[in-house]
Amino acid sequence: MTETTYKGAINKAIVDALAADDDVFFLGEDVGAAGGAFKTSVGIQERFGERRVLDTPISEQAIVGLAIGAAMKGLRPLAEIMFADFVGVAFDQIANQLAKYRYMTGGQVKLPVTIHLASGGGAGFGAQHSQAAENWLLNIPGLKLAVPGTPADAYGLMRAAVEDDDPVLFFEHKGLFNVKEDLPEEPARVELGRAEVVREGDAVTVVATQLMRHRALEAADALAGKGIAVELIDPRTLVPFDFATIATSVDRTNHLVVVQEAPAGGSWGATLISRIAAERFEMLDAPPALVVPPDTPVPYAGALEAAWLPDAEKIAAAVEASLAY
Amino acid sequence: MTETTYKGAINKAIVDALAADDDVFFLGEDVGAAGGAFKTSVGIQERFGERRVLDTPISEQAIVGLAIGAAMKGLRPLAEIMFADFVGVAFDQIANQLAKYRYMTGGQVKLPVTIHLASGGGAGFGAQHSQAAENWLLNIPGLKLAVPGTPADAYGLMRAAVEDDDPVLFFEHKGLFNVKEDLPEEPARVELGRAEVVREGDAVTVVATQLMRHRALEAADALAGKGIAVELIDPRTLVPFDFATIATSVDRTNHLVVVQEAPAGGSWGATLISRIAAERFEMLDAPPALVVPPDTPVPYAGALEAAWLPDAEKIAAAVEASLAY
Amino acid sequence: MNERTRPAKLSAEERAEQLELLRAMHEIRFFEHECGRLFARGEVRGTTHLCEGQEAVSVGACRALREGDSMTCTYRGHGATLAMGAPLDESFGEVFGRAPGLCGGKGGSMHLTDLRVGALGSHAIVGAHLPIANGAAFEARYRGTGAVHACFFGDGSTNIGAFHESLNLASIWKLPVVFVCENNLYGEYSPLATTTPIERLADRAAAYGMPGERIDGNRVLEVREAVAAAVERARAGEGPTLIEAMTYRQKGHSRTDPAKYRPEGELEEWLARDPILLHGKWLAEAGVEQAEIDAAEAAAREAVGEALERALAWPEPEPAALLEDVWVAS
Amino acid sequence: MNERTRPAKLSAEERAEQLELLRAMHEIRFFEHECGRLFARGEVRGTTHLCEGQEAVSVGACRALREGDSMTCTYRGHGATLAMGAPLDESFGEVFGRAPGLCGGKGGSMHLTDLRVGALGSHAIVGAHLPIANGAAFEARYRGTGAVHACFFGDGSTNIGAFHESLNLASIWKLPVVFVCENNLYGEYSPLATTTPIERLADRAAAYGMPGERIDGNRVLEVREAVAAAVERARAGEGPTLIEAMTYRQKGHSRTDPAKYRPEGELEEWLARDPILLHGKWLAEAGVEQAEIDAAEAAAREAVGEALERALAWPEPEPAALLEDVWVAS
Ligand SMILES: Cc1ncc(C[n+]2csc(CCOP(=O)(O)OP(=O)(O)O)c2C)c(N)n1
Ligand SMILES: Cc1ncc(C[n+]2csc(CCOP(=O)(O)OP(=O)(O)O)c2C)c(N)n1
Ligand SMILES: [Mg+2]
Ligand SMILES: [Mg+2]
Repeated sequence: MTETTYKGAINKAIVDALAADDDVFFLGEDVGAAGGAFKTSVGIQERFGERRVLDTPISEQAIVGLAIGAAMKGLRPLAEIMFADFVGVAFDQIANQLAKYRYMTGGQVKLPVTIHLASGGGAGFGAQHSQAAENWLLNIPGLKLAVPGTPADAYGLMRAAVEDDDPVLFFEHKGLFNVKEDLPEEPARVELGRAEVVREGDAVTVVATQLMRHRALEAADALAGKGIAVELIDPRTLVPFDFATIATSVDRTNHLVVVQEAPAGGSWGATLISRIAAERFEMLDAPPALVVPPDTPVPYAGALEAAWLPDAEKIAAAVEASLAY
Repeated sequence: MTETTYKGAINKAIVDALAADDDVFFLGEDVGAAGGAFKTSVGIQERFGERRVLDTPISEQAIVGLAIGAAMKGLRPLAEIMFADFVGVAFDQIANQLAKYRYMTGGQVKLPVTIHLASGGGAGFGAQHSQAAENWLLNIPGLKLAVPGTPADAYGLMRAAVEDDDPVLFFEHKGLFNVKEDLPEEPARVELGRAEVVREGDAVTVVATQLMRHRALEAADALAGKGIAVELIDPRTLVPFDFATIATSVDRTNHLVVVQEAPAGGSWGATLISRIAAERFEMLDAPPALVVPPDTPVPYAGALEAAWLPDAEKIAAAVEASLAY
Repeated sequence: MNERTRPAKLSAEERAEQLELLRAMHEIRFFEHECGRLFARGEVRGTTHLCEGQEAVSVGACRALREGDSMTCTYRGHGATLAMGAPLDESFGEVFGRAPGLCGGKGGSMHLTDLRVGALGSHAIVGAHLPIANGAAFEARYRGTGAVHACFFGDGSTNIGAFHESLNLASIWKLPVVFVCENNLYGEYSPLATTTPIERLADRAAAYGMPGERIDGNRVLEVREAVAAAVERARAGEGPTLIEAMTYRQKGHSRTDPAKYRPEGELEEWLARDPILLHGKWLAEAGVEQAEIDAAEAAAREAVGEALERALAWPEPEPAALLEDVWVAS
Repeated sequence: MNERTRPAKLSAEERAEQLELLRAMHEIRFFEHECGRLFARGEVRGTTHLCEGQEAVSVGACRALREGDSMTCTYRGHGATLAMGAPLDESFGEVFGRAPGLCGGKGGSMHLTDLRVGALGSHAIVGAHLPIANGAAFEARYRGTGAVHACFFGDGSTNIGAFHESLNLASIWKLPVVFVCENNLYGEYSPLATTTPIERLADRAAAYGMPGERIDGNRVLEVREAVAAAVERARAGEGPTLIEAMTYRQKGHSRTDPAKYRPEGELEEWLARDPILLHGKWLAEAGVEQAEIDAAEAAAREAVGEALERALAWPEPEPAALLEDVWVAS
């Protein structure tokens, strides 16, 4: 076992993916010589060379499109879009080409494309560099969305993403880069579509990903002190979504609190709650709760951004409100 | 009163908006000399000239950006993006610039930009020209979203959108262009954020927009024959969203069926249901139902596209299932 | 007409080859006539964009490719897809939304795709396939297959961001791709001069340090020669080329466009330079008998007729197909 | 150095004007030194991108504008925003996220905006402000105000789609906008030659039928003259110009970048051509006394120091501010 950061786990996953299969190549802005804007790819071009690790111009449409075309011809591209917010400039390629191409051609092509992007707030990057942009892609059938919250999941989901025959967008949270965990020499793949029960409990089901998973865990610790046993579930991928694990938990706890760092409208949390409401109506003893930031862009000032993001206190309060209902 | 099509109502609204205020100008691909790809702007450049009605190159980023810059300087741009699916190529401008600019500058600017786009399926345009793309924009605070379902609403919402000081995306449904209605010489504005109770009833609340509103009405007719009184509500704008009207209705009917032509993930319907579940938990006698297409791109073949889109039968079945619960 | 494409005494083999080019153009022309006719009859859904008048670009460029090469094109893609060798019946089947259609009926007229012949797809978002074309070319270089990719697009498409990003990347990475711009003078209803501040689109190549050449797109041999030279360059690892093929869209933009915006006489001028007409004349001047020329046309007409009959008899997709082909693995 | 910018005997007025340019560059330099220092102290959140070494472009270009003109720039926008006249204290306030900051603390270092002085915004998505710049210019033409807009962006930004769409539209509509490309040799950590197949970015103007000019971006007078000429052209209704100002980013891309990728000696060469140094020499050659030159520097230092003190004393925004400024009307 080696203590590994989230950032290091991503690096290792990319290295191992490249080592495992010559059909995998890796491209993006400054991923090569510079080792990545977030240093997630340090040393990778040195090891695999410029044939397989390519620095691109600032041209996100060209990056994603190249990945699509190469995948159609049988390669397994891994592309980096630096900040997740920049999916905006490649949105057509992702939404209208990557997601639909297989369907539109009646299954003639497969598109084993992985795109990894740094998402999330809390670090003072302002409105255009802090978004949980995975929520922009939920209404686009054809994309798988991975949202790892730990080093093990970052490694395991990245490997699974690159080996998956369908397009996967892999969002890494900027606030977690330095989170550490002991990992074995060959960490396991994490199946896309399998949630993790982070902590067992029978009082209330809390669902959260990435930074919010860690804050929910903090909340769960605090609540444990009060004798409230939270069951914390991290879905780990938003598409495919492991509804069964959450539903089973809700069947037991009869309480659901979903926490996310994006506003409610069109979010994965709202989607989950609407489905629980439809399919587990009788199992709920209290209204399902969604803990979210307000309907505003991400503010820059420290005090405002801290108020914008849900914190452990707000999460704990929502849990207590649910139980007090 | 004059019998007016949905298409004609849009045309009239654009004409009246241009006539009312010299700060309004209108730009887009082929909106001028050719009168629009959908003929919604026939005759408008002839009347207002090339200063105010401008044909652009095929450059959606440039179109939306120009509208933003002009609005910052005090104009009220009305831009057309031909098919709503093409928001993909201008997504950064819409999501990261238009929606956030006011907030990011601490309120220094206002952005009275209206963008109108043709959305929706059912007409055999295939996967890249048939989407209800309004669902891609729900998680982006700062955008108002109008989804008119009738000629009167098309007119009234377009006028309100252009006169509103905030960005509004106005989605016109391609399947409704020839829907007719008698309109007065000076049709009323429709306030953004005010739902219409299309049909009153006390058995179940059905919420639907655009093409689905019409199909829901069909379903309501059929159900009326069976003695089931549907209350049909059209929110007309997704942001701002008239939650109160729907909640009040659900308080009375205790049943909610939401119908939309987009898959469930990250949709407005899921968002509504999650909020009703949270805020009207006790009022529901049955699980809230979401009637949606399957999680696939829009298929081309007639039989498949017909199966993809919810129809009156499916809507009626969902209503009956809710009541039978 | 340049030196290489002037008619001369043809060997039997050459004659067959030249007649085959004519036949291929006729095939596209007849195919599209049927699409137009059946659109009016309601067999074609949504819309369809005919390339009538532009067949020499499709045929000339695609016949400069070899097996293993590939091609992407636009919603106006019947010509290029057929020129790559997609079967007529399955192409019709796709346009009509039938189960045995190229894409199982899920794509439609705007999305004809046939991987078997290297037709990687017809794209309906302007410019969106240029980045994808780079990807296909990248694979060839990555694996050292020697394959080349040809990417078709219109004049109006040269104003969209994806065009710029793609040509830049292709050039800096010296990808084996040939960008074939079909300058048919209009983007939808807009004449080029109203949307584009320069007249020669081939000149845009200079912004990418790439050769750019303007050619007569209505002369199938000129197209084939120019594309062949670019393909050779690409295969040799020297990178991409931008070719601007001057041609004309004889029909409206799509089936609902009567094209009233054309200046008087313009259509007539271009009809007089119809690519099928021009190549027919060339053949005659090269001494090919009229009977052979007519036979090429008849063969195309017959093949199209038979394919149409087959395709019209095909069933629509089964309902179960709706949920298939989203994922490979799930 | 061209004819017009060679030092000559200066009138008192001219001397004051030239010293003011020097002072303005110093002001930016001192402002950014503080940003760097306070970033290390944690007062600046996230990241900050310094334009150290590029001050002549900011000052030279913005001083070629007149009241009513406007400007957009990038995340590396301290220089241009200050050069337009944004108050030092409110600019610091914004960088530190304080309530009286230019944007009430909601924007931050990457988004300095001051509408009062025509600084329409610093944008953090590469290329995203070029279309917006066109809009500001469009308004001027639409209302006939005679105003011109200057748009700053980097060399790396010339490879993104929005650049292409914007220059094309600006040219075909002859919008009164001046595109100022600050070629500082790098986009983040990538030298231009690794991402761009041509060496002179000014040459890209030809693809848009627009004049393009490469200038020495480290000579404030050369910048001012070139931009003034482009502004005049724009005001006269003759359309946009692309100016490529050669300059150098003396610091790393952002505060976390030690810039180890630079070839040896490169930084030193450019430090010897530092824009403040060059203009100081120019002044000396033009007969301006060293004391006056030093006084300009001292004035800038003092102004920055005072502004900093004020800004550091300002409070963070009230919690209520979180929900404000999303909508005008709701
Ligand atoms: C991004 C985008 N914008 C607009 C359209 C609508 N549209 C379809 S074809 C077309 C004109 C394209 O012109 P050109 O590139 O010259 O090709 P042609 O149709 O002449 O073959 C337009 C504007 C689109 N499909 N995609
Ligand atoms: C669309 C987009 N892609 C990538 C980035 C990340 N990024 C920020 S600055 C930068 C380099 C820009 O280089 P250049 O245009 O030369 O400007 P400079 O930083 O040198 O001033 C990159 C890639 C971004 N902000 N936006
Ligand atoms: Mg064209
Ligand atoms: Mg640079």
